[in-house]
Amino acid sequence: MTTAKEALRVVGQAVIDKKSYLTDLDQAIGDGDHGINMARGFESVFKKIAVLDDNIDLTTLLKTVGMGLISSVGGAAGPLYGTAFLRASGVCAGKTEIDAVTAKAMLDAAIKGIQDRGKAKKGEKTMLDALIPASEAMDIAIKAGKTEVECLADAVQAAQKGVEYTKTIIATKGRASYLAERSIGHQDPGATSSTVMLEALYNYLE
Amino acid sequence: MTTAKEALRVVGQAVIDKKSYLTDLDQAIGDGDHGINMARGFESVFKKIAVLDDNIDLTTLLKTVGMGLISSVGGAAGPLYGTAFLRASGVCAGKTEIDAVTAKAMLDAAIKGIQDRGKAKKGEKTMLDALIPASEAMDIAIKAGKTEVECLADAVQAAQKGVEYTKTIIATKGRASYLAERSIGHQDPGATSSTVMLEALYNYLE
Amino acid sequence: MKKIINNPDNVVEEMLNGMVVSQPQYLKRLEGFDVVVRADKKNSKVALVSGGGSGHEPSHGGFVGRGMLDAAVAGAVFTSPTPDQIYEAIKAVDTGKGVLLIIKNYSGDVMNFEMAAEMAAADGIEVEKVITNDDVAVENSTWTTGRRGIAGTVLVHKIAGAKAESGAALADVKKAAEKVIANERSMGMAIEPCTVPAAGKPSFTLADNEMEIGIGIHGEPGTHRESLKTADEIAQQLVDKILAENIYGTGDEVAVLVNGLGATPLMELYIVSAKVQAILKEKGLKMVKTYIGNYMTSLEMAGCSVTLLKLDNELKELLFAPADTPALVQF
Amino acid sequence: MKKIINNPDNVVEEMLNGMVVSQPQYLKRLEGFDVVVRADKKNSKVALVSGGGSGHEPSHGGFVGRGMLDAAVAGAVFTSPTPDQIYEAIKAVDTGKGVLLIIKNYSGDVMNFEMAAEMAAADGIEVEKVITNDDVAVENSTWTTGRRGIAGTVLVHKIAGAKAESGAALADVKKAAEKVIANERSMGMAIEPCTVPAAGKPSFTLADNEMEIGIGIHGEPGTHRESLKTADEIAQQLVDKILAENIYGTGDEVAVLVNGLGATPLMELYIVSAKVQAILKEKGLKMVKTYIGNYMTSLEMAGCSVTLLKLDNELKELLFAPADTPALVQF
Ligand SMILES: Nc1ncnc2c1ncn2[C@@H]1O[C@H](COP(=O)(O)OP(=O)(O)O)[C@@H](O)[C@H]1O
Ligand SMILES: Nc1ncnc2c1ncn2[C@@H]1O[C@H](COP(=O)(O)OP(=O)(O)O)[C@@H](O)[C@H]1O
Ligand SMILES: [Mg+2]
Ligand SMILES: [Mg+2]
Ligand SMILES: [Mg+2]
Ligand SMILES: [Mg+2]
Repeated sequence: MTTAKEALRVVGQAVIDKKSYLTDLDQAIGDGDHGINMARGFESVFKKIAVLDDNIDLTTLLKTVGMGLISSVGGAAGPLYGTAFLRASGVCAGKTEIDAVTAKAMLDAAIKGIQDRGKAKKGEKTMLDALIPASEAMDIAIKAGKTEVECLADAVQAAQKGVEYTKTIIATKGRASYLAERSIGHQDPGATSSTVMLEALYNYLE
Repeated sequence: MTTAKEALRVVGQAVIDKKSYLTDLDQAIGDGDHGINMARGFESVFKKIAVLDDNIDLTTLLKTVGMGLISSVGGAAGPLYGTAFLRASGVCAGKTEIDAVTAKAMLDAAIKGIQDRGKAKKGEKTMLDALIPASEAMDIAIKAGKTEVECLADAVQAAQKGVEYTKTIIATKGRASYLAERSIGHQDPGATSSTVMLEALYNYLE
Repeated sequence: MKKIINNPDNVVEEMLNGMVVSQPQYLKRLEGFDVVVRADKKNSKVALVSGGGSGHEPSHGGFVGRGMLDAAVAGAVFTSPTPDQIYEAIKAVDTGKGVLLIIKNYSGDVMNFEMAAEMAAADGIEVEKVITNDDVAVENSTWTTGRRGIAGTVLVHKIAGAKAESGAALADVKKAAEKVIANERSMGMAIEPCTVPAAGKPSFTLADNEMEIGIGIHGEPGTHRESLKTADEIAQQLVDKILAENIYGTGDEVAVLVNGLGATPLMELYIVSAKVQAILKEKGLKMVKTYIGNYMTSLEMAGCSVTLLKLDNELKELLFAPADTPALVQF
Repeated sequence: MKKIINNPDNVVEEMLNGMVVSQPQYLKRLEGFDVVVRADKKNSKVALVSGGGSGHEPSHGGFVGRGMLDAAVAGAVFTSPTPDQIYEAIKAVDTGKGVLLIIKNYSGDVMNFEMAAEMAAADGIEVEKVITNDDVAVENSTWTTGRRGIAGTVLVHKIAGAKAESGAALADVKKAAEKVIANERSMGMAIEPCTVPAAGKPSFTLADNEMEIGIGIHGEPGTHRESLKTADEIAQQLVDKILAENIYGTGDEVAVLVNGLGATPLMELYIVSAKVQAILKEKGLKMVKTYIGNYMTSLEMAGCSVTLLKLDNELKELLFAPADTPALVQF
């Protein structure tokens, strides 16, 4: 049986496992701390959720994750991912089952949260370039009547394509924007960590 | 025909030519500036003697060299060599020909000057370990009735042996003394520069 | 990675501890937080809070003291501190006269400080913020995040600090800070990278004959790479870029900050400064005050930045006002 | 060799120029000499002259100013200045009350300063000298040159400077300086060497996991090489060697100087200082003042030294007296 807590653990662990990979990506076009920041964040989150009931509801869990990330990650990713989890938590309040439509609504709330904080849009070489395509793909999949897991699979694929796309564009938000043309050819660390999380969730649920 | 000025030029040039060699020796057991210091000194001396008459007397010449070295070399070598040349200058005052006995008296005055300033004796891994054996060898050569150039040849040989000897002993004067046992195996830069000067003088006169 | 540390994951904690136990006359730790505050008794005035990632020492903790900051918040190395930490700093130093946040312009710093400001505002604390963006290496366009805040931030600490110490109201302290920001520009370069302790390897590599121009203060690469030039050429290049902003003109009085990035000997900074002064003099500027040394560093990066600040009478008086902090004392 | 310079042979000249054009409120150049003197009007007091090879910046020019030195003489990099330069400095600052020379214990420095003292004495100037020898890395035996003078020299500048400023006679200023020398000890280490500009290559090489213990300030190798330890172990090792001198006991008031050798970030110095303070506290010493930063450097060497000075009431009062110099301001 899958629990929200277990799913979160798998997602967090995937990010922690990619710590040096994400850091290397950030060294190329940022300040080389994205993996370190995210790993510190999820380790802190793991401590916070350890005291929660194993069958804790998703809303409480995501709120704990959001608050935990905000108070431990720092940098740009902390407020952005923290806000994303908090907003997603709001959407699933009261629900016991998460269907594809709810899942997409949660993702969209997360994206909205990231945009409220970070003022970025698609094509600026940020995590949004993974998340927005993921949401769009889910939308199409839902309309095509796919199962939840199939929808998620499509979202993951779109996010992965989004990461590839970030290699081709100039960053205009975040630290990488200081590099202008020099940022081309490098994939965005935040888009990558977003995709790592989606992939982990998919692998867990599938 | 040899002139004092020309001889001095040859001696100084020999030191300048060994600039990096002497600096390397000083890097091993000192602060890596002996060649730089001595080269700067002789370059400054060259400028000072350029304005002197080509047939300037040895006393005036050596005094100029001594003053020149004192005001341009700095470090330990500046006051020591400077004093040495000044003292040697005192000995040859009024002489037009320098025989072996006078030459040795000049060398001894130089040694005495170095000891007055630096308070070192033989066996402390300094320039004295080249100069004192050179003087001793000259003494024997003079007593054996050798020619001036032969006397100088013996002095050079003794100085060279002295340099080899410095490799075997611990420094107890100068910067190399801070290294204690670690100074063993390395030859003394000052003993080496003294020997370079004697060799150059011999090669010129021979 | 070669560093004199104990554990890459503890450097900030141990550094903050070292700061307060070494200089208790200046600093104390906000128990349980990565925040240092002034050791002396709070007096009723506008409070100044700054901070950012660690690794820029003496910024910002070194500028906490009379005439400058009231609190500095230390994030992980090169990582903006989190809102809860900043929020605690704000609460600790507010005396009811309000708090000014001095933030360097990075997405992360701006977002975290803004979240903290929202939290403090919810408590009824009057909070204002200024965002420093002196780095002309980065083009300021509506498309981008805008220019970065680098060494010029210290001059904002100095001048806003003096204004606050004079008893001015929050709005006026903010105005003075904004005037500094409007009138200062910086440009930096590096000849050696630095290594984030937790990352364990240099942030970039440079060949023996290369330098990075337009470098930031987080080990990130600069705007471009060139073959290593002489100190004079480097000074010229940095100053030219600053003067191209067209805010400094003949007869202007300016303050100059020749800032070392961490591993550059003072000897080299003096050599750069000699040329900077010569260029500015030639240009007809009057240098009324020059700071030279490590003010805003990037761990052990070797390199320097030059900052120019145009002064009017108010700024000049505030710049020359007394300060007593671990890293800047003036009287 | 990677440096921000113009020409290895001109670094001293250009640095001195940079110093005086950048900080004219503090320093002026003795025209034609490698000497900086106080920019303010001479007042009638005992004058202090120090100096040595260049490459130790801010030592010594950075400590020329009110409450510290009156003149600093700059030799070539790591090479004692020549007597004629020192002689000019002495003449320039003497006001008839006599001049104290503060010399670091190196054969070259001692000989050159002594020759200058003889020249000045011949002019009828009253000249005294003290020789600093705080480095416990080097054994002090009758066979050797004796201990070296390193970072502790700055504390002699500070305290003798305050004594001179108080109007004390030459003999008393000298006595205060000698009291500092008798009561201070230092010990240093390095993790990276430095490169003398004119030599063009590092003074020694260290593997990635090696450090030199008992390092001097001229790029010379230390007393021995070890594998790199943690900051705590390094601090312990340096302090142990100092405490082994048996001049510091429970209840003693001490000043601490945690000195960077040039390329070591302040972050690391704070981490070292945290441990130094802990050890000394444990030992029952009272740290009344700690200086942390680059005071006596060795170009871009990475490393640090720790200095301990035992204070009596006189020394304490003089240590806390005001100073206003480019590199040390206190009030
Ligand atoms: N304004 C923004 N909107 C959305 N994402 C952003 C924004 N700024 C930065 N990011 C994301 O944050 C990532 C960097 O995170 P991180 O390295 O942890 O923070 P920092 O840049 O402060 O060091 C980038 O790769 C990018 O995806
Ligand atoms: N007290 C002394 N007496 C004689 N020679 C000395 C003394 N001290 C140093 N020397 C000589 O000086 C040399 C070093 O000269 P140099 O490197 O120019 O000066 P410094 O040691 O000040 O850098 C040593 O190799 C040694 O031969
Ligand atoms: Mg980053
Ligand atoms: Mg030497
Ligand atoms: Mg960061
Ligand atoms: Mg030397």
